[in-house]
Amino acid sequence: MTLDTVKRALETPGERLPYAELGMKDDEYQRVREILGRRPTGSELAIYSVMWSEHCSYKSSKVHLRQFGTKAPKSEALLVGMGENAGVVDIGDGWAATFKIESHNHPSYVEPHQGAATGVGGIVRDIMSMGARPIAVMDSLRFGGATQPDTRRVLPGVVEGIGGYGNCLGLPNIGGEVVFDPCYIGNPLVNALCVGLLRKDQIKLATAPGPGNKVVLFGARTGADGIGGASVLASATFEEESQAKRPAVQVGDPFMEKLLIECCLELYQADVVVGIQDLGAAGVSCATTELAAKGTGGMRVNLNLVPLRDPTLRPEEILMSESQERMMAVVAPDDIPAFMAICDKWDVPATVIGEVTDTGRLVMTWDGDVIVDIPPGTAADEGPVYERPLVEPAGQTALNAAGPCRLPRPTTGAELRQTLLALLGSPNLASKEWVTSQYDRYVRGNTVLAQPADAGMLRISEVMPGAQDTDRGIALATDGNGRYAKLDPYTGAQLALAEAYRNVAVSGASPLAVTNCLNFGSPEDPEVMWQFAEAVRGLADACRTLGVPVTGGNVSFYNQTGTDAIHPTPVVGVLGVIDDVSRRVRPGFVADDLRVVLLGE
Amino acid sequence: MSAARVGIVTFPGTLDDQDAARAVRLAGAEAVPLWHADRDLRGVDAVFLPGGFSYGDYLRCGAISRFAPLMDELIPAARGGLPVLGTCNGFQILCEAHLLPGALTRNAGLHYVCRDQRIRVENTDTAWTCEFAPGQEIVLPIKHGEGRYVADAATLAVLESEGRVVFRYAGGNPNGSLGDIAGITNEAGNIVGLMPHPEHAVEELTGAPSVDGRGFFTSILKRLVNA
Amino acid sequence: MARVIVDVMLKPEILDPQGRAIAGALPRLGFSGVSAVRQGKRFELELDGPADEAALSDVRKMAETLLANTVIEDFSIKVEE
Amino acid sequence: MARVIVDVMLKPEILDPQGRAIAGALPRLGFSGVSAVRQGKRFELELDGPADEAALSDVRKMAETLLANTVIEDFSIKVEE
Ligand SMILES: Nc1ncnc2c1ncn2[C@@H]1O[C@H](COP(=O)(O)OP(=O)(O)O)[C@@H](O)[C@H]1O
Repeated sequence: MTLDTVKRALETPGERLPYAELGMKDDEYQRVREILGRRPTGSELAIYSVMWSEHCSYKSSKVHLRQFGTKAPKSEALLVGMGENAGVVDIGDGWAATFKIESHNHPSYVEPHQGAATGVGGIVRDIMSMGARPIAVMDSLRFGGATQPDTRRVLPGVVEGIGGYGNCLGLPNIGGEVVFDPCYIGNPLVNALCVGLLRKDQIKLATAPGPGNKVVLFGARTGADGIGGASVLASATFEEESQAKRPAVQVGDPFMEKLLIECCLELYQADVVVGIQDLGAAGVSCATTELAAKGTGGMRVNLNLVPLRDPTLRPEEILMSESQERMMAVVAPDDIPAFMAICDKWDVPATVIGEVTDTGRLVMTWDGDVIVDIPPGTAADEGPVYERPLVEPAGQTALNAAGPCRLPRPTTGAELRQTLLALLGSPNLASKEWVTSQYDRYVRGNTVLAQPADAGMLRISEVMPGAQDTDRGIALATDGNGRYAKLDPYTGAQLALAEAYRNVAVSGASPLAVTNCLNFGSPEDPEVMWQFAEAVRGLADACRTLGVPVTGGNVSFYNQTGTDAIHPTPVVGVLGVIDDVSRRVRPGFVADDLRVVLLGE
Repeated sequence: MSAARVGIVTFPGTLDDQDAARAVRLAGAEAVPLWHADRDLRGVDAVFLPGGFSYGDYLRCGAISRFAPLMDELIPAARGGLPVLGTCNGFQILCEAHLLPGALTRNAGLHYVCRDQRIRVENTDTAWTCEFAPGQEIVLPIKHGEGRYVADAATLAVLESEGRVVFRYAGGNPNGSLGDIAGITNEAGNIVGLMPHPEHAVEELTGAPSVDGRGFFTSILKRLVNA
Repeated sequence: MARVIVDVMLKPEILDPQGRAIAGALPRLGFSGVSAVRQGKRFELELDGPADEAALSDVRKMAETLLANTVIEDFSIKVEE
Repeated sequence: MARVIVDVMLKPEILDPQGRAIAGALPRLGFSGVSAVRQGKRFELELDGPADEAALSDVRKMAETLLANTVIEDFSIKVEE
């Protein structure tokens, strides 16, 4: 196979590249050609195709998500808002919390255990990359009907994957949801949330400033995991092709991730990190372009130096590999020995693969030849933006007209009994202990509330050295209801927020900030796009009313099989703070002779 | 008199070391961190091998940790009478290191299980249980996927006849352990291993809905002071 | 009454964290000379009848649907003499 | 460069819940004719050199001390041709 170098691209301008197979549209490919003033090399195409995929570029959702910023209420607590790996909020006494929820829906359908496990792994690395110690996880799950055969395949694997990965990292699972509905049968939803703690003055950002600084790749070696997955697996329907793509699933190594966590915390402690980025779906492509774009603007990378698990990988594949448990840091040359010593202590492989420059170009070489030479911002920030058409779904009015008043009502005692039994026996109301008992809620001893409480709560005084003097705690809840959102996505999104907000409030904490995971069908379907636009508008309006900013989140499109989309399912996570964690409110009646008061209508 | 010093071992992948240290401190002893790669017990009076997923629980739980440099020091010291407590992964490591007989295998239900579990204290002569009453029932969290205690019939008979079954599950066996065994001791009674987590049951605010775990730490303190 | 063995291994391109951890531990135990370790599963199936073609075709189906996760694993079948 | 296989199985007297669960699931999936299943582990070791006597004696030590827990497991070693 000939190496497609920049030199070769200039010499063979007419060569056709498989951009369509990589999920790139004609006009998008044309734009790449305009940006570069020539055809891209295969490696450059790999970078643009993953960075401009729906998954990484938010090209269909961007115009709507802006409302989270424009309508955001004034909040003194917000330290880092949307656009970074995760939002950071001030929780008082010099401490900050960072949290985010993210989907791993499609991979969890293809391989439930590994898909869900790597979903947890990914969100945990996002939290680590902000400079925080990850301290807890939550999971919001949607499956097909409880009696549908595929649910039997998907659910146990997903729960095992989330438990196996989170338990091994020592992150208590402090809450979540399990919902069954036939609309999710071919498209289960696996949304994982992670929260971390850090000193307010020690926030880390994904940036590569300072020419001469070194670029270090550390963590697992790069293998053929999920090659092509970022653009193909994560953001396109997979129905027919799924068989062929299956070998491309990523496998998680939670032990490596645990070592990475402890290693990163020690690196932060030693103050030897200038900028840091986790390697998510778009791997080395994403980390290099984003770090470079947010720093001095240039970077030089020798791809031959990337440590490989599979020595036959080509540069294009290295750029697209989704191998898990990897991070990229920017380190001052003088700090390299200290950096390497800490990685060595934790048995974490680390390799200098390049350095920061002031050329404004991201340049990569392979066997001495230049194979990538691009302005990094064009891949990281200047992806396509679509104003997709919106149409209210044809049956929307009829759907709303068919209200519950049309259903037969129980009239006799026996019928009431039947109804009650049916409700109690329904999987959505039944105990979720089969799931929650597979999750460690106690590990590290800071869990104040977990199941069956409405919100999870953690004390922070013993999370990290130096926090002993604070009495504060944080509370978190996630909620969502696809049936409400289907009836009225605007109000449905608001109800999801209101529920999570209330769940945090009843624990005794004050809600502070919001994260969200927006699970929808195909954005190319105007009716789905309408649902999406309405849900975002509703959530942004409700956040303004309640005075809590959205600090980050994730959009998952293409949750559909053929033309059947899932119910629009915005899942909302709310983070709150309690001044004195010993004053938390427990669920249930905690003593005799207490009065019961009903608040609200 | 200086406080008793209890070493807390951290392997790569250990999770409950922080909880273990907290429990030791709450009891009034000094928690001394011990690092797996150091051949140094730092002169501690007792050692706590906490739970977690050392080396990811890969191969078999505890199988790789057993070979840590620190274990080269700990194994002879334990044989010589140093009090050692292993909980969960720590228990697995003690079995893999042959400091305790038998082995811990996959839960009979084939799932990881986290729950508050009733446990009966069967032996109050060990270094770690002398503050409990014989037959006392306590509640401690369990959280493991491989906690099913097995041993051959002869070993089980010896354990039973010598009263070396220290803890038994009560109110339901969560993992299929033979004889409902939750924890055992060596002949001398200085080494105790159990699957449940006393270090997660020492505070009102966090952990299990009990503070029954405190008894382990008051026991060892009493033993060390009287020694 | 025959015994059939089904060996299930992760596909070569799939990460094997367990194998890697074992390979990493060997030098610390004083063993050199092993360059890679992969860990898989071995199933021993006792058949009621002989391991004839029909039985083996059944075993193949069991391996595909239950014993191996063919998304990430390969399997091989052999009859034990 | 040789490949050596170490098979590790639970001793016959030790209950194997995984094998039992599989044996129990087979009839539900429509498979009859399997009377028992046992699940064990298979390790593939790539040696730097040939699988000569010295190397195999090393592998035997690895199996005894690390790959198998001889309290509950038996192992067998074979060289792959
Ligand atoms: N997937 C999950 N992961 C973690 N905790 C969960 C999950 N599903 C439910 N829980 C927890 O179990 C408890 C009961 O959940 P649920 O039955 O949904 O109650 P509710 O209807 O009050 O939210 C809650 O504390 C919830 O956080």
